[in-house]
Amino acid sequence: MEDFANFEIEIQNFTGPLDLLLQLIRKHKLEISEISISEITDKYSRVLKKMQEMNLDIAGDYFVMASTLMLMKAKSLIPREKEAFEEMKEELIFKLEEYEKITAQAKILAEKLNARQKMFERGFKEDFVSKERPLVVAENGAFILANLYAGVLRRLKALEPDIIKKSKYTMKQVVSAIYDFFRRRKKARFYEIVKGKDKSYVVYSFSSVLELIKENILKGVQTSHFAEIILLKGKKYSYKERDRIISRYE
Amino acid sequence: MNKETLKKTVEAILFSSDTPLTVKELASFLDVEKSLVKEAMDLLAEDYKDRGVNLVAIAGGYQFLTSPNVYRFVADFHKRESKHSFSRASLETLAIIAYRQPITAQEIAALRGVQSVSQILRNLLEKNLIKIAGKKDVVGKPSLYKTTRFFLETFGLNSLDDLPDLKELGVEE
Amino acid sequence: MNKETLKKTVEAILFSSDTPLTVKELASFLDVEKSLVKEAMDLLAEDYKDRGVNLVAIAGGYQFLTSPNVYRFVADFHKRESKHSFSRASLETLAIIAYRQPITAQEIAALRGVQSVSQILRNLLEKNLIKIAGKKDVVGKPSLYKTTRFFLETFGLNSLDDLPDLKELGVEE
Repeated sequence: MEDFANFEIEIQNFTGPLDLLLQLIRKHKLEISEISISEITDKYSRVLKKMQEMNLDIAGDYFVMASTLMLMKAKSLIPREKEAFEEMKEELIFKLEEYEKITAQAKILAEKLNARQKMFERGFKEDFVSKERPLVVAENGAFILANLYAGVLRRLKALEPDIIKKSKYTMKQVVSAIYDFFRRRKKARFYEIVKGKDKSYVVYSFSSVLELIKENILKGVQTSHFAEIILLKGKKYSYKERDRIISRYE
Repeated sequence: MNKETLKKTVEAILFSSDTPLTVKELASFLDVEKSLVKEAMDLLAEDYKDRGVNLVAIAGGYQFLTSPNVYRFVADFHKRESKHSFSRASLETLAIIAYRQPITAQEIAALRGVQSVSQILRNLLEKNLIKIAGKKDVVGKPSLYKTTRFFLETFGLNSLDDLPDLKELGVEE
Repeated sequence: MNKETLKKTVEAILFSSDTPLTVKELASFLDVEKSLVKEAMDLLAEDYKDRGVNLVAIAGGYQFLTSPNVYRFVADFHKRESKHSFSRASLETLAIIAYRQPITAQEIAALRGVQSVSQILRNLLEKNLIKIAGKKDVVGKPSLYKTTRFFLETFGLNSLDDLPDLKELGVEE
């Protein structure tokens, strides 16, 4: 892994997938408008993998981007998807350019903040934000009220038993759906599994597939280094294994 | 540190401090001769002699204080400002009334998990932020409280519908 | 009130306040013409130009603040660095709101390429740096966010116009 040595320091500091992409682009001195999707997909996946190896708590947002990038890469290889690919690429470039502006604007704010913090107001005290300080109702008064009321409600809720909100999908559903795919066939493309599904389904599928590959239940193959992931039945593919994996999430 | 910078530094530290500071404290912090700090203080006291703010010798130290000549205005200004400040308990009570009105004192106390809110209610009534709007039709006929029009003005609301949605705060009602 | 007394009064009130005050606020409190208050403030700003304490235009008002030239000493004396520190994610979110307001949570999330920014928004609301300013007239009526006056104070800006255009910085907008 050529250049991860000095990347590691920043690895925990990405503010999101666009930030990670932009830092990769800057690091390799590329122009946003001229990025190669397969190259950036590869670089992105490697950092993600590195983050996983470091056991970092990675937000789903990063996997959504990973799936989007993979989907784009897949489309780029299919001639009739060419137009869709170009559209997606254009959108990504636009997003990255917008995001680059935001980082510049955030830097301006940081500089302003820094300059302001070199000046002190009257009666500057150590315990400036003491809890007993009266709350001053200025323009945000209504929000302060709402927040206090929310606090009251939360306090009351804390006395009730916890009801965990169920997410739209469960690992059980997703893993079962992947198994259904392989009922009558030996191989499938990741893109097929998530075709037409929403983002959170893609995230769940992506992490399930990684899990299944790790367990030798599925095998992931790529025809070339940057190509789409093709999934094959693995050595340990069986319904018994499926139930074992599912039981972990129950 | 030259005399000019010393004078500015002493001025800035005195300004940003909310208690009187002694020559000794400043000299030891800045690591300069006490006589130099004293000289800077004297020069500052002279500079501020006829201003709206004076450098006053107090409790063995020095402190910037507003001039007694304009005292009335300064005191009134800050008194007026303090009208907009509330204790957490009274603001929490006000929040409950705003979202739950009409509501009785007992219901408020139950929500806040306290024995009584009568002192706070009296205070809010005095400030004209809440009013009594009838009696609840239960045993004892307790008073029902509502917010006033002045409440809306104070919190910059057009109507109660403008109160932030609790869902945005991640709380289900 | 003659001009001399007005100047001293304005000086004393500003000096004793720990937040910026506007010409309008002071004129209405003192019941004098805004132009006269403005004149007094301009004279004061000039008087304090080269001192250890300066009169600075902030958030559409004026505030006495210690000079940045003596920053190190003042910070060390109070053993205090800065009051506020922000993560990069919150600074980005603030930058998005500051430059593109009014804007919805969903629009902010899309620009940052993340699913949700509600935690950060809640945090910024709690710090009084942003506020909810109405609802967008689309399906679901999402809240629109704006920066507050306190945001300007915290970042030492007189108005949002103080935020430089990216073109000025040589970045293509």
